[in-house]
Amino acid sequence: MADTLTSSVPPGAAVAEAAETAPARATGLTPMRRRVLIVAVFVAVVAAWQLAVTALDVSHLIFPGPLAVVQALYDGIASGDIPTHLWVTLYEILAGFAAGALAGFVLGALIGQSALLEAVLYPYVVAFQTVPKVAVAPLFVLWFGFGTTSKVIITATIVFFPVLANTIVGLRSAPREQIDLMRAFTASGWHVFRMVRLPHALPYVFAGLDIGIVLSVIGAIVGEFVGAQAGLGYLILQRNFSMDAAGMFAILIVLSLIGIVLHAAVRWIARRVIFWADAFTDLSRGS
Amino acid sequence: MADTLTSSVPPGAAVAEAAETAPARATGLTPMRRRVLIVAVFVAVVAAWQLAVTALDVSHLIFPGPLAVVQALYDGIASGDIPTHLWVTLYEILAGFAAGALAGFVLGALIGQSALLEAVLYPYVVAFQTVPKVAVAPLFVLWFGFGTTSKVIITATIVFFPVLANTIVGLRSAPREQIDLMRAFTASGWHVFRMVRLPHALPYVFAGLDIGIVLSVIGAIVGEFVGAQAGLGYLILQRNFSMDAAGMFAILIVLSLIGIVLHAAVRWIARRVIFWADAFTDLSRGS
Amino acid sequence: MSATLAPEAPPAFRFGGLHKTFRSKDGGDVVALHDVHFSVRRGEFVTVVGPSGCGKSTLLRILAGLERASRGQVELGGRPHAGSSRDVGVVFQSPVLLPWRNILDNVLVPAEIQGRDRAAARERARHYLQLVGLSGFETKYPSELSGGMQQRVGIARALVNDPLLLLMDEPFGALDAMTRETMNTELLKLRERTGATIMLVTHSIPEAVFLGDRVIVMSPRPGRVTQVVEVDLPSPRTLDLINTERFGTYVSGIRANLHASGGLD
Amino acid sequence: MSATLAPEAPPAFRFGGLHKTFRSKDGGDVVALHDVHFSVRRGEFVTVVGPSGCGKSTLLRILAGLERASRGQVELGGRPHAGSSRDVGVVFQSPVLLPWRNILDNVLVPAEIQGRDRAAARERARHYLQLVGLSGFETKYPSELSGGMQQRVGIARALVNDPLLLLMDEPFGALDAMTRETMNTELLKLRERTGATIMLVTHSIPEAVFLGDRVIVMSPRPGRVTQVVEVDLPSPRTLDLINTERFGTYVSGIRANLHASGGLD
Amino acid sequence: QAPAKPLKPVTIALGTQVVNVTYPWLTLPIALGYWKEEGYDVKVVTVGGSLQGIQQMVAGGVEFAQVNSTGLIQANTDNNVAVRGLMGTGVIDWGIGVTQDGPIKSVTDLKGKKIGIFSLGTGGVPLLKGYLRSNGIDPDKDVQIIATGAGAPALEALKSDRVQALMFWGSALTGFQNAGTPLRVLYAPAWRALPDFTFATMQKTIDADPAMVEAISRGAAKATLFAWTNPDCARRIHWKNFPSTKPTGADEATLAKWDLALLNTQLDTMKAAHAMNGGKLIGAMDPAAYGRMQDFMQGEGLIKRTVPVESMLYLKPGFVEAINRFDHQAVIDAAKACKAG
Ligand SMILES: Nc1ncnc2c1ncn2[C@@H]1O[C@H](COP(=O)(O)OP(=O)(O)OP(=O)(O)O)[C@@H](O)[C@H]1O
Ligand SMILES: Nc1ncnc2c1ncn2[C@@H]1O[C@H](COP(=O)(O)OP(=O)(O)OP(=O)(O)O)[C@@H](O)[C@H]1O
Ligand SMILES: [Mg+2]
Ligand SMILES: [Mg+2]
Repeated sequence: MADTLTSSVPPGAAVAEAAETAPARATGLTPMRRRVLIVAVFVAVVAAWQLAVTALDVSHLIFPGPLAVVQALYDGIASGDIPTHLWVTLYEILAGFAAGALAGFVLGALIGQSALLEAVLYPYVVAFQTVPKVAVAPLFVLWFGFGTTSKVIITATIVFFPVLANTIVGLRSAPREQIDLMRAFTASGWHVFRMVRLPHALPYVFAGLDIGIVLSVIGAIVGEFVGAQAGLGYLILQRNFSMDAAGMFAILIVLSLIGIVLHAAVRWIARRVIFWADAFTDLSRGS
Repeated sequence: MADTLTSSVPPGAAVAEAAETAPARATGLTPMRRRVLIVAVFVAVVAAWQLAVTALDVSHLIFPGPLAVVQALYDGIASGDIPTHLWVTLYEILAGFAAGALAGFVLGALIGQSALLEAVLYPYVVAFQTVPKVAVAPLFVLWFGFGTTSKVIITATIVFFPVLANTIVGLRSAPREQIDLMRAFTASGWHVFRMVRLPHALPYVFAGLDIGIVLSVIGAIVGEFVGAQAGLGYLILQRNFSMDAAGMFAILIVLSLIGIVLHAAVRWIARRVIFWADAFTDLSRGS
Repeated sequence: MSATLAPEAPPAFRFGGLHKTFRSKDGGDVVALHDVHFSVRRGEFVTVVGPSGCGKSTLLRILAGLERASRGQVELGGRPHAGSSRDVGVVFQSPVLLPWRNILDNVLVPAEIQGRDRAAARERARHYLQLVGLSGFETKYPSELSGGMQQRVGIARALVNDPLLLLMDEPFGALDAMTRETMNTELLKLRERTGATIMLVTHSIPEAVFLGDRVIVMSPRPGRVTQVVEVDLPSPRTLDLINTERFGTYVSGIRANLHASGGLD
Repeated sequence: MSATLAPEAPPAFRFGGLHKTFRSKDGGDVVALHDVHFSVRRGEFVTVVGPSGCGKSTLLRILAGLERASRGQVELGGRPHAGSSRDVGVVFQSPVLLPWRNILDNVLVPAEIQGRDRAAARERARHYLQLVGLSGFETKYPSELSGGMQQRVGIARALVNDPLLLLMDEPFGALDAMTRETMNTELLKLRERTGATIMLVTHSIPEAVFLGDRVIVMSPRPGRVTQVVEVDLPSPRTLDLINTERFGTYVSGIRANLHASGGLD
Repeated sequence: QAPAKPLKPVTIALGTQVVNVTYPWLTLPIALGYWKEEGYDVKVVTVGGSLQGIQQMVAGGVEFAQVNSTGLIQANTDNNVAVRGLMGTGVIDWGIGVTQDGPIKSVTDLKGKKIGIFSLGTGGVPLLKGYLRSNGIDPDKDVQIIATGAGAPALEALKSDRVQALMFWGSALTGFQNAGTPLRVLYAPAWRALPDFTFATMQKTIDADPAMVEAISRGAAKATLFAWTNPDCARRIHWKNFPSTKPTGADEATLAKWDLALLNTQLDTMKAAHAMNGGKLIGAMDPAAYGRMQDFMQGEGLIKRTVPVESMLYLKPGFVEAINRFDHQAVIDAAKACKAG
């Protein structure tokens, strides 16, 4: 109206489509280039592995090259060995993760709500946690049998702690104003928990779950090292004894893939659950 | 002035002393009663342990009673066995924790700053992490020797991940307004990191360190299971071989104590570093 | 323990010799409130004015059960005040919305906490959102609202349970003149309808006079009540009152007390 | 690309056909700014008024480099605007202080970011803290300050680098009349001294007229500029101006444009 | 040919980490149905080590355990747990492997060297120490004993000269040689006269169900004879019935060769035990041999007290005869024919 300038942009064009699209900005790369880079890095890693094995002349007995491992992986899958044992281990991982995460969250929620419970209980939690699972695994086998149950429980005890520790800190990280808001409206402890503390704890809980899911892979394997008749951990022992390094690495690759997929799943869920915060997004704002 | 009421409180009395004292309110108990409760719970736990062993008639070979364990603990300390090995393990725990925490923090800070780095690197981190340490410990021993170095490195690899995962989520949890503030004043990525993202990440980092310190105890022990000539893990193996269950439990008690003390130390530091937030305080406000 | 001069009606709330001292992180003590006395009748509308940092919010927070007095008495409905009460609605100085709840759900927070009938609460929430001019924003999230819009959500939230005591801390601070005037009128209507007791902190003296049956004037460091002005203006009040001489007299009287020289507000 | 009618002096900044649309989480689009044109001369003091939610903050945030226009041009000092600039100081609508820094260190944030000389910056920080009436609070932490005090810290922070362009989003919203008037006067003095260009968003029409060389009046949904008022009042402006008829005419003209009936502010 | 009675479930704990072809007396009875014929449905589980096997028996999780003689003796002496040896199934077949063409020719050459061992918590350590000591080498000063774990890393440590010798049990040493590293194996002759692997149960199990103890032991004895008669057939039956325990990492023929070598090493040990214990009845145990073992352990400080050897072995007259009471010729014929292969 009082402007001395004219616009160089034709009026009336659609504006909605220009609404910011964050991802491209986030990385500074187009999705296509990004994918290319990821593949390039993968190729580089594999090449470096092959090169290291060749150049350093590492014995294939302990550190086989990628080709041998891929061959072993193929053989293991073709023979049905890996798939058979995979299901056992996957079940242990998922069941153990679920049980441990739930226990960690529930106990964490209790301790997070009460300083008294913390003073009284936390030392025992830490004590229980510092006991090496390998040392007490036989006890678990004793109590819960040779089947998958004992492995599920060993896994759960490992997953438990990161979820617990993060839940406690997370529940306490809620800002004072929001707690005050709840108190002003006569909220009970449960309301404060559900409406304020829990949402604030969620990024922590999911970070704990992320740590937990990775530990659960290790947990199931360690559980299988003691008294298992099936599972990938059992297969590792077997192949270690028969000095099949490539075969063992093939299983480690399978474990890694399980870990990567489960990790991605946790992040995927986190992103959807914690839609209001940026903690699990791909850094939608530059810095 | 226009008030129709008189005060029942004599004016002029000191008011400063009435400034709120949070701790008492936090637990709803006086510090004295709190201490009594902690001791009571401890006594109850030990009594329950003894009772369980007696009532269920568990073999001392599997699950020794507290008296036998305390006796073994005393013997172990008196004979100098436990102290000698304790120092070795403590060194491995602390050095491994320091190295792993530092590595996890630094890599976490890098990945936390860049979605691209995350897409490219995180899968390898997860892959590396899902490899059971027990399975590759012999490799570490081969590469880093039979001394404490390999155990320190094994410990570091275990501590690494919780710190990394929490650092990443923490760095991304900084509120948008504060990032905007920094951007409006032309802050570089480094400034945003140091002045805003890092302080927000600290509760996460310390939660990660808390998880890490507990894992480092396990890490050192697992490391000592393979290729060690000293340390509490070695002592566990030895006592395991000689079927000295009470002796083994005595070491587990020592490990638990190490864990509890180190955990308390992490929390103590956290409370001092993160003075502005409540995440690590003893819930100074009721709910 | 008791008043020497009994007020005509049992007071809605009463402060007696109230002191509040904050211990600061840098070691020093800050006296936020010093020897505050006054009582407020049921159904009364009191407004509080005073310079920034004089203890207005502290006073309100003590009444809301969010701070404890260092010394002195607080009574609510004739009984010693302990914690918060179901009949109190609070508007905070900053909006304090929950980012994971949409606007409607934010307004419903107090109703949910107090377990009120859901359908009826939603009805009221929509009503008050309309009142504050936010119809159509029910499903938006707080981060998608402007500062003033967020503040209005906070107002609707305080009203949703139809509280008997309404505590408002600069509720219209971020609002433009027009919206503010609408809000003022609506607030007076609400008081008329529900008979609620209202304490409203504002930094606008005209607003304080326009709304208040009494205006509490405070001075800073230490925060004290320096003047309590009974506003004797006809009711129901309408906006043309503002141009009357009596209104002007009240405003300039308070302004003088606050040592303000001119008047932009 | 370029202006068809060249302004007398190179503008401090310029909006050309600016549009801003937000995509909402509930799916709908919100048009915050629609076809906004105007340019501001160097050293000019523009004020922006308009109802809550009309896009004032969005406009300011675009200028601060915190939002991107959906369409149209933004020029700063004659060049297309890209990101933030060292010469800009910003006061946000909410204070946004860093809770782990004391007040002095909060004020020093921009100086630290831009690597200014430490001692000199501390000197200026103390000076501006005094200006906003917060001497003695240097070592307190943000949570220990009242709402108005926090807002004043934000003002001192925006000033600490002596910016050439000062963007202020309702900087005095939480301040009482007296403090506000002091601030207004200080702001005019500052402009006099430094020759800074200032854009100030306010919800007070008298404040907008008192401070502004021009008043930009906006209307909501979609946010458009409906009026640009050149304020031709003597300079330096003093508070007694407020009671003059010309001042009143400007105020009521703008008020009429905003369809406001009365005037509490 | 479904049995009239439902089969009684029995679990045997194997005091190792991994099942492979080297435990024919526990795996073949399952494959060949020996135990089923006797009315038992047997499961063999690995538990990691002897202690775990004994713990499982004590806790009632398993009925039998295959343990080392050290475990058996420790349980009976220091821990006062009534574990009973049922069958002797091996002598100490540990040895010190050094590279065949390397500088170490005899035990005295080990002075100043590093010796790798599976774990420091195994019976190999006291054996090694005693052997070194009797050859004038102070095991705590003149050598370094290092835990290397099993399998490839251990072998690699030897090949890369990080250790100069590997103290392992027989089949492990064979495994190293299978992997292409010819070894010279040093050992104390006295070791071969000490019992090691022993099939064991609890006294309470013997008291409760002597028939079962006899039947299970008999199945093991039959399988032992079968394996002795035709090792390669035993290997093939094992592979067929327990495919998941079949090694991987090379072609079929090589794997077969390797596994046969492992099995033969084990069979040699079993035969040595057989000879040591009288050479007539399979599974017989010579109290004198276990007495030597107990003395050795006491000498090494592994146990604080001794008990009469007879109390830790199940020596009831007629028992060992009973477990040998089966048609030997039929088993030999079946093995030769290798029907099940
Ligand atoms: N991040 C966002 N996402 C979606 N909508 C937004 C966002 N930010 C602002 N808006 C919308 O844009 C419009 C203008 O907002 P803006 O904050 O600019 O208003 P304002 O003029 O500053 O109002 P006030 O005076 O209340 O601060 C509003 O309708 C608001 O709902
Ligand atoms: N938590 C706290 N710790 C220390 N000091 C505090 C705290 N809260 C408030 N104060 C101090 O108490 C005094 C009164 O604060 P209060 O918030 O009540 O002021 P106010 O009248 O509401 O001011 P404004 O109009 O700026 O909101 C201030 O000097 C402030 O610094
Ligand atoms: Mg206030
Ligand atoms: Mg705004």
